[in-house]
Amino acid sequence: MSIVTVQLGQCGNQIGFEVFDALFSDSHCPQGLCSKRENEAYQASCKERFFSEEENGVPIARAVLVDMEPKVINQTLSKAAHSGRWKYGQHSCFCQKQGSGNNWAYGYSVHGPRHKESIMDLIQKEVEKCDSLSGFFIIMSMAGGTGSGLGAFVTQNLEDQYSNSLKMNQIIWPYGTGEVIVQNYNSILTLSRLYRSSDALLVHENDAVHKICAKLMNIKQISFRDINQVLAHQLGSVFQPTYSGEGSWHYRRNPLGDLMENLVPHPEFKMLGVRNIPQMSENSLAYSTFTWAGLLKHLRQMLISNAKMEEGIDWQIRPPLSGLPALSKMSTNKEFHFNTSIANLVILRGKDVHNADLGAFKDPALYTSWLEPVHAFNVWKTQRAFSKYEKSAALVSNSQFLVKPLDVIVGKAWNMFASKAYIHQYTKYGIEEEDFLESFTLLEQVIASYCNL
Amino acid sequence: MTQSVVVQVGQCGNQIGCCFWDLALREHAAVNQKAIYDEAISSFFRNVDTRVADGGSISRGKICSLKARAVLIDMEEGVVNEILQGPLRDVFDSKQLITDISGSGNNWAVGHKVFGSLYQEKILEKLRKSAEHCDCLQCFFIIHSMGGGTGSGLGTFLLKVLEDEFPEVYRFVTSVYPSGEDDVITSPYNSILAMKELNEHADCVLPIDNQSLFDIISKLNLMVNSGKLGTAIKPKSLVTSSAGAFKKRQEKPFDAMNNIVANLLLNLTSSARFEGSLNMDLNEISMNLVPFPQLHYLVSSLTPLYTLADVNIPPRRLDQMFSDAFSKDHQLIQADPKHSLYLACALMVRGNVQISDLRRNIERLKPSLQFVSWNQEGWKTSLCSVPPVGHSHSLLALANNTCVKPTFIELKARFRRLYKKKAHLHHYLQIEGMEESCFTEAMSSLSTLIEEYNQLDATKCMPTEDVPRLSVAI
Amino acid sequence: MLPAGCSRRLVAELQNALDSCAERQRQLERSLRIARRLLQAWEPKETPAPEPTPRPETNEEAQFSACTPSPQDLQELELLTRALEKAARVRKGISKAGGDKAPSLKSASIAASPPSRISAPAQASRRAGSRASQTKPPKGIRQTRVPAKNLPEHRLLSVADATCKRRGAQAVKPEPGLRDQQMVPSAAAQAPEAFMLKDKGVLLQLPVAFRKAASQNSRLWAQLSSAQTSDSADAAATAKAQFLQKMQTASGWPSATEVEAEVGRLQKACSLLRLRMEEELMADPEDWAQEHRCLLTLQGLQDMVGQCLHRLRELHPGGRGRLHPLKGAAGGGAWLLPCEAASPVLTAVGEQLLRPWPEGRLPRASSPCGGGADPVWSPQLLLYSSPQELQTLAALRLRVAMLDQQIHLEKVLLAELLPAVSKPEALGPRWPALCRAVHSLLCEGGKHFLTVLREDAPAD
Amino acid sequence: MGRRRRCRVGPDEATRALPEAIAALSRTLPAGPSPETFRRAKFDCPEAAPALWRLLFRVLSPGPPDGASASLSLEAQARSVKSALRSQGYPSQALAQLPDNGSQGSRQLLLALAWLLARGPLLEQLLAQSRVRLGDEMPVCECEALASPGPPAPGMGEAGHVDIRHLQWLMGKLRFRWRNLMASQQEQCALLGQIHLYTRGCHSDRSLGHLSVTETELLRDPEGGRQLLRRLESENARLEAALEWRRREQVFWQWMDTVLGASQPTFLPRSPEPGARELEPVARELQALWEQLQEAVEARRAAWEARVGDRGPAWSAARRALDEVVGQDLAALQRAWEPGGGLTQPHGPRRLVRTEAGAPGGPGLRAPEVIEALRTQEAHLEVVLRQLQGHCRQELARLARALPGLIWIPPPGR
Repeated sequence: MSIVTVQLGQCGNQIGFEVFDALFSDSHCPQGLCSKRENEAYQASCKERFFSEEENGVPIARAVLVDMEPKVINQTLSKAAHSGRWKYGQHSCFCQKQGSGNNWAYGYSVHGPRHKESIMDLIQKEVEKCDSLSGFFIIMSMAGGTGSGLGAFVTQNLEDQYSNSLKMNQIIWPYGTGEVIVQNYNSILTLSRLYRSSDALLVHENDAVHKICAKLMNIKQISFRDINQVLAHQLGSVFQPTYSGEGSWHYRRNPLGDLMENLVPHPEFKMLGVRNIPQMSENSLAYSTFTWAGLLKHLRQMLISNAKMEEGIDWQIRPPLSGLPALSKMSTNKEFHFNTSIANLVILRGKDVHNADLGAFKDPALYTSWLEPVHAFNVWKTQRAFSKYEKSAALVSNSQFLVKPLDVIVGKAWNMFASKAYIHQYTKYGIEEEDFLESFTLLEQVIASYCNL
Repeated sequence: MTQSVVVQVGQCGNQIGCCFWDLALREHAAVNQKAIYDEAISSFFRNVDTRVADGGSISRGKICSLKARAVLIDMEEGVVNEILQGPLRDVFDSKQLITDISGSGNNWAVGHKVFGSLYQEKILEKLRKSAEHCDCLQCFFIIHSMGGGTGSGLGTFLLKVLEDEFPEVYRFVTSVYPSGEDDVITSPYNSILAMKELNEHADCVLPIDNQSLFDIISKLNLMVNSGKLGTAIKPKSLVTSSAGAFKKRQEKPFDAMNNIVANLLLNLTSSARFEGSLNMDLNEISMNLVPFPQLHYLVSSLTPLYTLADVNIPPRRLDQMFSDAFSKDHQLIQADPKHSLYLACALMVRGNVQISDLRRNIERLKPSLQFVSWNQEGWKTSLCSVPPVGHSHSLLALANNTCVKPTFIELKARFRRLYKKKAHLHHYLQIEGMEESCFTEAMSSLSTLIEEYNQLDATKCMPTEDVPRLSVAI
Repeated sequence: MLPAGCSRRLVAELQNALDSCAERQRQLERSLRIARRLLQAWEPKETPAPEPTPRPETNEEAQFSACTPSPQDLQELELLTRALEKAARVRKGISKAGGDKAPSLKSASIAASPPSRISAPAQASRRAGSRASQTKPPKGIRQTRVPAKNLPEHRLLSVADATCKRRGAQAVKPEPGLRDQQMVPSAAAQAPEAFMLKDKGVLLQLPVAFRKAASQNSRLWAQLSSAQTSDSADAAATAKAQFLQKMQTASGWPSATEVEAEVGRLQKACSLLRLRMEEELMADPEDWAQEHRCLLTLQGLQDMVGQCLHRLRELHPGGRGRLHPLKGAAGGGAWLLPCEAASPVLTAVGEQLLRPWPEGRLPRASSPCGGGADPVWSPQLLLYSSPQELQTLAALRLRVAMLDQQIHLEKVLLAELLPAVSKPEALGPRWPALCRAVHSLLCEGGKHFLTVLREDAPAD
Repeated sequence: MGRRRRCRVGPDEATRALPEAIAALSRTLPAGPSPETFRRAKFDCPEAAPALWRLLFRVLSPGPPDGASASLSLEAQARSVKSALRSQGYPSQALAQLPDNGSQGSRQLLLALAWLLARGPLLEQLLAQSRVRLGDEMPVCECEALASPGPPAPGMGEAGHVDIRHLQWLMGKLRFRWRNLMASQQEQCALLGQIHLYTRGCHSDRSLGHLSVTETELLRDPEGGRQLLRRLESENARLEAALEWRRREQVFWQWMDTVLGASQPTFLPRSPEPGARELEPVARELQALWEQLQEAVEARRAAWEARVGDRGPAWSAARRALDEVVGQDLAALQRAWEPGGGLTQPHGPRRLVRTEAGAPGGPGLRAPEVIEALRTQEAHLEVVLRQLQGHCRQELARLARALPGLIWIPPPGR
């Protein structure tokens, strides 16, 4: 089954490119550490998902590029074309001359309705190229105007038009500071709309990825490209093919559907975070060996201590004693900053994957009281190594990971809202104070619900 | 891509404009080696087919003949004529000019009321024409001075005209404020009257202060001459110098100062024109930096103002660039942002600088800066990969900061002194449509603005207190 | 936390629904795998379609060795080829003589076509020994078939039929030894190279033995279904009815299950009827027609309630008239509806209602056609003209099924959850959360949720 | 053919006919025991019992036999048979009292089998259930669909109390399953369309024209094809046996009368009245409703008659129209609780055949007709669902009003 990606805005387009490039190079990676035949099946599965083939044999990304100003799209198209390995479809992009100016309202209420038809047509053309459509990736930042505003608008239209297809928004969570001043407004407006129209929000925090670049990848002068590559790697580690089940050698047909069914069935809990291990520069990789036990031990601690990477994990944090009544469990959480999960998905790739012991992830103490580990935990596997890692693990988690950042954003936006700063920029394009209030209300509820697991 | 039109009004406006076009040509020539008319150039220049009588625009291909997207207005011919006879004559044509011979006599009312009504139609026609040449006109840059008659009077008249005619198009105003020892006696009147118009009809105002420019130049010269900057500095590589200009022209006393302002405009638009990993369109400036409609005065600073000999600067140099941008000495008006309250701040970086450099410096500088309680993280950033000509990198900082307030208070005080004596008032009141109420209204408009800054400043000493949030019943 | 009984029921219901969905999905996956494999390249050998395997290295080896045809294979191939050639000669003769009665024969093309379709296997067998130097035999087929493109499909059909008839008549009797070959279609197994269904699909042909069995099968089904319908008036039916009656006499009826199901239905009816009544009573008629309509509806509702009562009485062990006395229903007289009150509306509806239990049918045990129960399955056709049409049809079918399921769940949830939240005081601080969840489940289909704020929050 | 050969079974032939009839029955049934077993069962011989328990287990277990259920112990099978019969309303108590070890009760089992046979087309159902599916089938109704969940499985939810969020979780999961199902199904339709197109003209049956997936697959995989053929042949044999049985079954029933006669005394009157307790509240509720309606109707009718009186012929036409509208309306309402109510469309699985868009109609149903019917159905169900949700909304709003100090903010509509 195929996934159609919609890349929106500068951030969405830059990341989209890196994602396709990462997917392509991984699936054509010669050192897949598996047989030729298996590699072919892996490639075919990846291709069906993310690429369609044109006559001359160059794969075409199943993607639609949307931006309201042309610079980034032109750059992205030519980068892909120059790679010579894959490219974007000839008529798969839409751009205008003037961006949304970091104004969510402009993206949502002006650009959106004005270009709805053209954008939806492009998407439909892409959908028609799929024998079987699983759903959509919508890559967007929530800080700016086009990604966030138009992204929310497009997601809503996808929900109307393709209500049976799955929609996963790849949300780029802005740096805590220093990208866009109105990012908190734009973010709450985006998140609250997406909570209505999207099925899952896979959140990528710029701050976290930035730290990974600095600490794990050892990059001195970090560029957006570095950040986007780490992010693409994380996405790839989740959505590259895995076996469809324990003991099966078929590749999973509908990873998006399976993931969502396992992680985001509850309407109030739609925010997902992703963690990877190991992540390191190529130089260090040559000198490292890994065991599944070691990787999984770290990954589990990253989960429960809410660490964004394997370095600097707080090993003091332990799951609360199970069997305690929910109330006291909650209070212990607060005290030790234990990160309670709703549901987790672990993806293992590489050698001897069938020997990996995942018992530690099935501890009921890790999860909210109302879900058993059997409902809350899932694992996907493949022997095929990912990228240059002989063994690697990824964790997609619906947990309290994002409560803190969300709370911060809502808090900052609320402060600004109370002073009525910048509101005039939004009312100019039809987003009124009530819309803000509506967003605040919904997100406060989400925060409360996540806190009260 | 979008286009901008520069409207230069009065002597000062035209002089700065002249520098701007010179530098803009220089910059695009350096970036665009193949002489292909591309989108970046199109934002400020039309490509005109000179073989056609009417001069039809060419949208792509080889550069044929570039025409500035500009309207030149002056009520004295001098400066404009000079430009038309100078090296830049080819980028303008007579259809873009509006001149008179009488001048405004340093009287805002003459510029605004008399010439305003006299030239309204003509101005509109030129503006419409220039707009027609654009396929997506985003912004008008108005360059004028506040002290004189034409620049302040007709310049601000223009704002209202633009607002009515092109409500969707942004109006960015570069206003040169008179310094204390200004030779124009009526400049306080003119400035106050112009301020009201700026308050009401501009989207963003970049106030520039001649005195500050002058101080910067003097300091730089001193440093260079004393060798204090060491061998790291290329000789004759200050941005204030016109060395290596597209076309040679004679250095004028104000050229160095005007060059700084011209550079400001170039850097302001660079991220919209050239590619980079974090773009910043012009509409993002007002979106991010203007929290309340009236508070649209942005204090700017430009660093570095000299070129390093070695392009591969060590990070310390890079960090110095950021530090400088916040120092009192580098502001383009006399203001001290570090000791005032920030409402918002934008850092527009050009050249070989990455997001990690930007973040490191924000983290480093943040503790020394004070931001308003509801905008503690009021940073907007952009990264443009094309550096200015002759530099490896540069930074333009734009601050919405209460530090503009002293300039306004000073202006108000000077106005008061003059107005108390009713000095020269009759020159104004004799103009049709001018009444005393115009002065009082302008005065109260300015007072209101100052009061708004005062209120914000008052929060500075208050402990930051979060507003109670909505409480969910779970 | 919900009460245990309620929890159990709801979890079980939901789990049930989930399981039935999962089962459907598994079935679909299975058939999808087959269909996908068919659309991939058909390997010349009987190897299953490529699948990733844990130890593909060894697998590849095995496959390689399997690719070399054994002498026995070659011999069989040769035999078959000869048979086919013979068939072709005969076939030619017939078509020249115009003996074939196929209605869509279009003379010239027929004559050209058969040899070409035979030639492929022939070539194939000749080359079978030297696999290394093989070129692409199917090319020949393709070239000669070019004119066929714009011909009606019937031509291919008739050709195929004719060839097969010959083969059926001469070369192959359904002997066990030959059956294997017979199963092998000419195009598929003989083509020494992989091919796509897309290119060569129209050359496929079902083996004779299979065709015979299949047609016999459908004939038998048809007979069976006609036998059943004709039986209805037959003696056997009477015998059966009598038998049932005898079995029944000694025991009371209906069974507990049936009573339960019917009570469930009546409960449902009751709540729906009440709902409707309240709607109707609240309506504010604007004109006389609406007023009359309202009256009619109320009358109709009353009649329906009457029918329900009637059915309830049927259910009662004591049977007619002996239902325990109800308040204000002295001697059961109140059970009877005033005849004049019955509106014409109900004549149709009522008949169905008044009928007691559908004879011999169990309330929940069998759905009208589940998996093809009764009426007896027989091959009926459903014609579609484009994949889109088929998709629409399938999507609608599923949508209806989902709605059915959703409505069912809605009712179950409603019955269990509304009482659970009806006492805010008893639940205390947990009530808003519970209520929110109930609202989401019952009013938003589980898709959206509302927020409950405390009043003391700054309301600006 | 079967019809032609049909003849009345004369009494003289009866002796020969009975074993033949039983043999036919036995061949028709899945894993049917020998006629001898039946004969022994009449005399309630214990040695016939295990085979009959097994037979009944096969007959009563839904769906095709899988490994797990087939390998169940005799005891488990016996228990399962008893409960299945009970739930189907089998009247005899004697069977229920048989020991679970499956060692006894062959006569009772024979009676139960006969009861099942007499009740409906059991054989046909069994045959249809296990039939070899050659075509690509699609049921044109939703009867076999996801709904109709059976009674809750007894072993479920031993956890006791459940957090409502768990229910929301399950509900959400279900929603995703629906959507995944939809996606797979769309893909299947696309693939079917392709296979049908690529094999056009390949089928010997002209009304079909193209091959089905099963047929194509048997060409691709000759081994599977051979198995399929064998299954088809055995099904044909069973079908023939079923026809045979049809011709001869009357003898069997006559014989069953004698079996029944032999066992008559074992029938017990039915023990405790089922569901009487449950009847009461419903009866009360209905009665109250009836009275309420009675009151409302009388008041309104009186008012109506007083005001309107007779309005002449035009009025009576309008009145008839109104009658009809209301009638339809109420019939729709009734369908909401009647089992299988309102199904006026064709049922059962059908073989899919791809035709040209404008091709002249052969036999068979056309997709657009079915689509039309389904659309109506869909619209109706949507209304029902909306009504239910509206009702809940009202109820909850009523509850919410009762509690001050809280502000309810509904999910924003667009």
